[in-house]
Amino acid sequence: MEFEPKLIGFLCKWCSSAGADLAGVSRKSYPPNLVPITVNCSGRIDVSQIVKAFKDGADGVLVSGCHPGDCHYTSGNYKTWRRVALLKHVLDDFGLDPDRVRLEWISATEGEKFAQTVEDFTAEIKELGPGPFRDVKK
Amino acid sequence: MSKNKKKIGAYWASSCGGCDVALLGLHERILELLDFAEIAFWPAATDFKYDDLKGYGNNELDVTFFNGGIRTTENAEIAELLREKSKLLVAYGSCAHQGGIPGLANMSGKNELFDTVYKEIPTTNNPDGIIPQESIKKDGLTLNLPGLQERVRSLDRVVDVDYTVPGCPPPPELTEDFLELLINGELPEKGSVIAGSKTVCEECSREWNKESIDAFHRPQEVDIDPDKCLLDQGIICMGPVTRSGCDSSCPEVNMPCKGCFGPPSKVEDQGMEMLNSLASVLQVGEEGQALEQEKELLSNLPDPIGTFYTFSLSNSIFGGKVSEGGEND
Amino acid sequence: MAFKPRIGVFICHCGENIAGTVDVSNLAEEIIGYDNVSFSTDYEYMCSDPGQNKIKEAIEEENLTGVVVAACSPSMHEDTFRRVVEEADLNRYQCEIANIREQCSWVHGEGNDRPTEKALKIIKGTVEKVKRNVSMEPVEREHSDKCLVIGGGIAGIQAALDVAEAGNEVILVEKSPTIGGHMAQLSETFPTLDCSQCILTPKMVEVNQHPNIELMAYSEVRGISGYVGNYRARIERKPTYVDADACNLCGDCEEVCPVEVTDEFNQGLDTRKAINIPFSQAIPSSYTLDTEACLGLNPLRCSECAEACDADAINFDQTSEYVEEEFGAIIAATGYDLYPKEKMGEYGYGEYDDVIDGLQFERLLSATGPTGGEVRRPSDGKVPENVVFIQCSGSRDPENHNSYCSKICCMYTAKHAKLYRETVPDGNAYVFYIDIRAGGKDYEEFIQNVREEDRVLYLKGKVSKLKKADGKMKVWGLDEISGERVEIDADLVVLAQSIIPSEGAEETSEHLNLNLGANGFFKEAHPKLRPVESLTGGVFYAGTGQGPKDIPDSVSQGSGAAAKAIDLLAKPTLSHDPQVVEIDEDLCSGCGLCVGQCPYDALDINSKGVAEVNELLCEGCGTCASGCPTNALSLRNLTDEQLTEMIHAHIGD
Amino acid sequence: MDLTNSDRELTANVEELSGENIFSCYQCGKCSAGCPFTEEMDILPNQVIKKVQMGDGSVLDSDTPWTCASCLSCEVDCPKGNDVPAIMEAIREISLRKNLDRVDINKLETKGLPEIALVSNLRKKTG
Amino acid sequence: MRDITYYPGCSLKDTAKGFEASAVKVSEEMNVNLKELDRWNCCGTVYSLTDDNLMKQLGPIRNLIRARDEGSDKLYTLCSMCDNTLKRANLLVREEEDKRDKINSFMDQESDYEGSLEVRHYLEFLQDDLGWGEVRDRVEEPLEDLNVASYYGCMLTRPKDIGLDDPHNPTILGELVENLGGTPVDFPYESECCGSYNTVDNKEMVLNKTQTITAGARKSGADVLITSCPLCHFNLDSRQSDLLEVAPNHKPLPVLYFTQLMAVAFGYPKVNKFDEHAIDPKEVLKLENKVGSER
Repeated sequence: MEFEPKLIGFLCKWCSSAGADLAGVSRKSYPPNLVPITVNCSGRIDVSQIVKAFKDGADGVLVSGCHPGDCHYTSGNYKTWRRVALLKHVLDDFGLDPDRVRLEWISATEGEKFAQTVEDFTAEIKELGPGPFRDVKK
Repeated sequence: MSKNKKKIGAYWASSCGGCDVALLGLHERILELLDFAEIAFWPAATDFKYDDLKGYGNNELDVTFFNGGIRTTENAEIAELLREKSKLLVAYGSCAHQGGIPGLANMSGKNELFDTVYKEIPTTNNPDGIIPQESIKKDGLTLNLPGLQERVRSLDRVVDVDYTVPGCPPPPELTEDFLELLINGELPEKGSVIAGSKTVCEECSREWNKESIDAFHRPQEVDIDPDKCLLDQGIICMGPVTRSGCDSSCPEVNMPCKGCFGPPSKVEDQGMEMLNSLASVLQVGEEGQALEQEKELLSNLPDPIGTFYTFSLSNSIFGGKVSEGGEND
Repeated sequence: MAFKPRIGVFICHCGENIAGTVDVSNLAEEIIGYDNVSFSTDYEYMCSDPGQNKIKEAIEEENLTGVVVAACSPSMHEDTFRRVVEEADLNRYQCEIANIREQCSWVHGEGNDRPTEKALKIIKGTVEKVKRNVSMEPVEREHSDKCLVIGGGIAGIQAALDVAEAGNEVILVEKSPTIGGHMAQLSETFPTLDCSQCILTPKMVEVNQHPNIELMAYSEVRGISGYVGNYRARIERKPTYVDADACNLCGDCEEVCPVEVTDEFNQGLDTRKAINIPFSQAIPSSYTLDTEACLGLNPLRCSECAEACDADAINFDQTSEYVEEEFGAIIAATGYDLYPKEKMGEYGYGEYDDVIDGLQFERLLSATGPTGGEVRRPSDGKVPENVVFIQCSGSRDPENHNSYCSKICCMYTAKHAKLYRETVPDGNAYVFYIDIRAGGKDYEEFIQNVREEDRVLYLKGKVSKLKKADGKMKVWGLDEISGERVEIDADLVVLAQSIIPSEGAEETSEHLNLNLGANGFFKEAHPKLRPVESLTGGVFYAGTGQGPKDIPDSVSQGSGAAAKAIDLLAKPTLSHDPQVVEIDEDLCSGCGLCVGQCPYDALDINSKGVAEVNELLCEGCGTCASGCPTNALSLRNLTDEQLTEMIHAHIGD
Repeated sequence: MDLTNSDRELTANVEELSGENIFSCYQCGKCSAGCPFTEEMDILPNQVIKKVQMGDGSVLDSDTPWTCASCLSCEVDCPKGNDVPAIMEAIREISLRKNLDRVDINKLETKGLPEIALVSNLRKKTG
Repeated sequence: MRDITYYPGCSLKDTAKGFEASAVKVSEEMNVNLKELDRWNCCGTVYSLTDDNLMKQLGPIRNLIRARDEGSDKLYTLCSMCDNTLKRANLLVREEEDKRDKINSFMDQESDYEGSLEVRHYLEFLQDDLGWGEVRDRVEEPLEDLNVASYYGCMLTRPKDIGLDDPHNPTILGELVENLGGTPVDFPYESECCGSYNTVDNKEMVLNKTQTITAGARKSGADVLITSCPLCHFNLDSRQSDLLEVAPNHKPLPVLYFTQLMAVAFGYPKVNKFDEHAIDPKEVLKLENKVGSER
């Protein structure tokens, strides 16, 4: 059976989740691998949660927020930006491919971009294969 | 020996031995201790053999101070034995608590370690590439050596632990506190860490001025302002994610906290939490145009895992190096 | 855990919108076996009346403690369903929406199980969340009914009058000795050519007489603490050394005063005495002794004014008074200044007397100005025959000056040229422009009239330089349309200098932690949808401090800010979304890392050495909660545990 | 060009001859945009007007007024209702009244040309 | 028979004889008599635009006075140029009192004129006074399968206050074509100037325009092009033969006066004097074999 990645998507409520809704309204089809979790702000995401998701068996994690300058809370997305940057640096050292974490800015008007992002990300993770903790029962 | 006296054990697994010295750091108070306790097992200080230990009944030892992580099969075996023989098993010191510095070896596999230690180190002369074996038969005799396990584990990942006295090594005051609680029958609930409940920052007298961090420096590179928070000065101090109880002894003498007391109760992964908090207050250049400069900044952070996980790698969420598609526990 | 959640899951078909792709009845069956789910059902349209009733009935009959509605996006019906659960006596926050339409059924093809599998995961995650939700009520707090208006230009005047008229007390703080701002300096106003002072002074008088307005002129805000509804401001009332009630404006003091200094009101085109009144209709109508110009008060070097004053109004012993007041709302109307012409190297660095700025020309045109309304050039008083107006001076020049358009210069330059041509019919007026931006009502018509009837020669292009030669001022420019480089011997050059925020903008932003944009103007909460609000609750913007604008726009924004303030002050208590951050004091070590992360200044380390959140300021983004190194901070109803369990449910098997 | 000493009389003359307010042109360029003969012109019709506004005498040397066929495209297009062909005619007239005829009937090849062409040409291009 | 007072202008007696002949013939068919104005002089060809010289308006106005004196209240023209000049002069008299007074005081031989006359183009006559039905009823040889481009030029529709149709989107010629059974084709140069009198001293410029206009009409599918202006006709027809000398690949397009097309449809092609055309339209109009059948 073909490997189907398990992906978690953290979407900020104001931009990216609204963008995902727009993808829905415009019926932009994309693979169902990514399961979304809507949070108030991408700044709500702690890198430990991303690491835990991998430990739980996720193959990839998408974090998506408002474009720089557009954060509903002024600067939450900048915090996310730096957290993810540092996380990727350390993930590399840990031996986990940093490409398994993707940070995207998707606005409420970018339904197409949301769909495209999920499609690309799913394909990319398919290429990378299962994550290090996949199928290991806790 | 009085029948009322408590039987105390101590053991040194995979560690430097400093913890045993720390027990001795009780100094004259150790004599007071002997008024109501007797040493029933302490290979480093007194002449006990494993058979002596095996000879004890279950739970015969009142309390055992176990220092060091579980690196070898022997460590694991003794840990299980001590668990059986002890009413209370105390993870004593950073290595038993979190794997400690030996736990950093989890960034390499067992074979990699052997190769490094026995073959690649320049001062090693081993032309035949001989690597220690767990079992050798020679002249009809079998010689067994403890086997090296794939990873270092903290004590609580191997056996049930009753209490933890943290630190590298634990300050004598904490050991005293524990003994006092033990003697007075006032021990807290099982699983407690005998130290503060908050973090080093609570005890630290330095002042964080609520600004952000724009550069990393190593302590030797800068003139440290003794009143200002070390993080404020760009020195990575693990204080915010490290359990209190040491009286902020390192930061008080211009050394950043390295995190030996482990994380506070609600923190699962000390290193990740620090990385996250640090990133949250990073301010490089203009808001939003930071990534390139962050890379430059990270070049001043040559060994992030060594920095953020000095003591806690073994106990972290990943526990060590992960291998894509490989077997990780 | 003694409390055992009982969650009901309600799955909406949304006609075929969901049911066409997702096996809804299967979902209802599958989810019933899941932890804590004690009821599940599916229905054609959950948002319909019968659908809503199903939820209410189930809450009552099954004693549900939480509800998950698996349906469309929460942006559609979250509020609907939360009202439904409220009607069944469940707290509104015990209802969550699992979005299985926009983010599932609509985007995944039918004919396989995967959309159903994904929907199940989304629902499970939502169950994990809702079973850990706490019940919340909006945060309520008392507030002050007073409004502070900072700045007494036309925007501040309008705002103060509107707020006062609604019945709220207002303190209007103005830095200079009189209110009126720049509008008081203008000659006539475009496009109607009303006399500026004629339309302004009645409003100034109204401010002075309004029972709800306390005017503090010659005063400055020195500090503000607090938060929306409960600001506390410290205001310095500087000494004028003249008792305003006693002063009868006879002017004797001014006459005898031996010191003459540059007159700011006339933009330096004239002088004034050390004791002076800016202009005759100034409000408050009283003299002010300028101590910087005065020969000296301590020790007293000259007391001619006091001796000349029959009313005994002069009191050299006055000192600054400090007033502290509580305010519910604050309106920042700090106004503008002109970009200094001294920065314009190409136009002579402000060293040529006959190169003046727009406000100076206003004073030359004004009947109350230094020339009594006759256009005479500063250097020799000659009536200029050739006047060159240069638009965009310091504006739209990102390389050397300001990148932005100052918005009003096209109009006031046209007005200047017109008024000049009317006073000097034989004179020639030349206007250099890059574009003409006349976007206001009747503005374009005004410009066309100036070109057509006043025969002002508009030249498209910037002036490259001006230099004195043979006692004349030569202006070199371009007319892009004819393609001709042109030279003009100008008798007077008027620079339409860029508008910049006054110093007050930065001072006020420091007091209130307001954001300033790249150009130093106040930054709005949202540039389009919340243009008069700041990101700091209860602080509103009026006038040019927020960006270049003309009088009608300033007045509109003054009224807009006033309406926002009135709206806030009219509420009996202030209520706030309860989804805020809370702090576990047992975990917080007071490291302070959270404080700087909050964009709303809602966090501080209190006297107990632990973080404290001001729930009225917290907007609930949760950035601090994830940035807290000890996890002492958590965002209500989106805790670490909730996230972890949601992830767990989503990864599933 | 020297604007201070520009040919203000030119501006006045053109206004008088054309009956148009030269300053009412706000240089939108629509006249030039619709002119079918700009390719044959040295400067654009709107530039002609601009130069008249500026009192730029060089406009009298331009071909443009002579190339203009009074086709009135600009006249129906002008958003300000300016009679651009009249302005062109005014400029032609200024030259013609100085006896500067544009065409010389004696040198024209008139053979085969219809009357209508000849008469109108001479009416526009000779004084 | 209905009499209408008709001003021919010079071209119709010279280079555009076919225009007049066809107009006379088709009018006759519709029971209309083109009663030529008794004494007429040149209309002035181009309308004078100078504000200060009223001399140039005397020519056209004198024609108007004569028509009035003959007892007409309407004066009809065929030539667009005459139509334009007469209409504008008439408007000047009507609307500008000062100038009217000056003109009247100058022409002391004639009685004062105040613009009472109405100048109308023959197309307006067809459309409004007669009605298209009257035209349609006389069609004997419907112009089936003939694609006709209508060329309005400048003078019919500009300036706005005298134009007989929308200057940006005129339709009157197209309607005529439809009523003759032909197919009007849209083409982008319907109102683009042909170069007019510049044909005298700047032939090059006119050739360029001629090519643009005729090739443009061809490209839009036209078989023939119709006009009502003798100067346009000269530039588009005669100059097309000049054009062929410099641009041999140019595909010639016959250019007709609109009344000539009417005559063809009415079954009287011969009155058209097509022999005087530079580009022979007979083949396109399928007239070559029909010569004998001409009524």
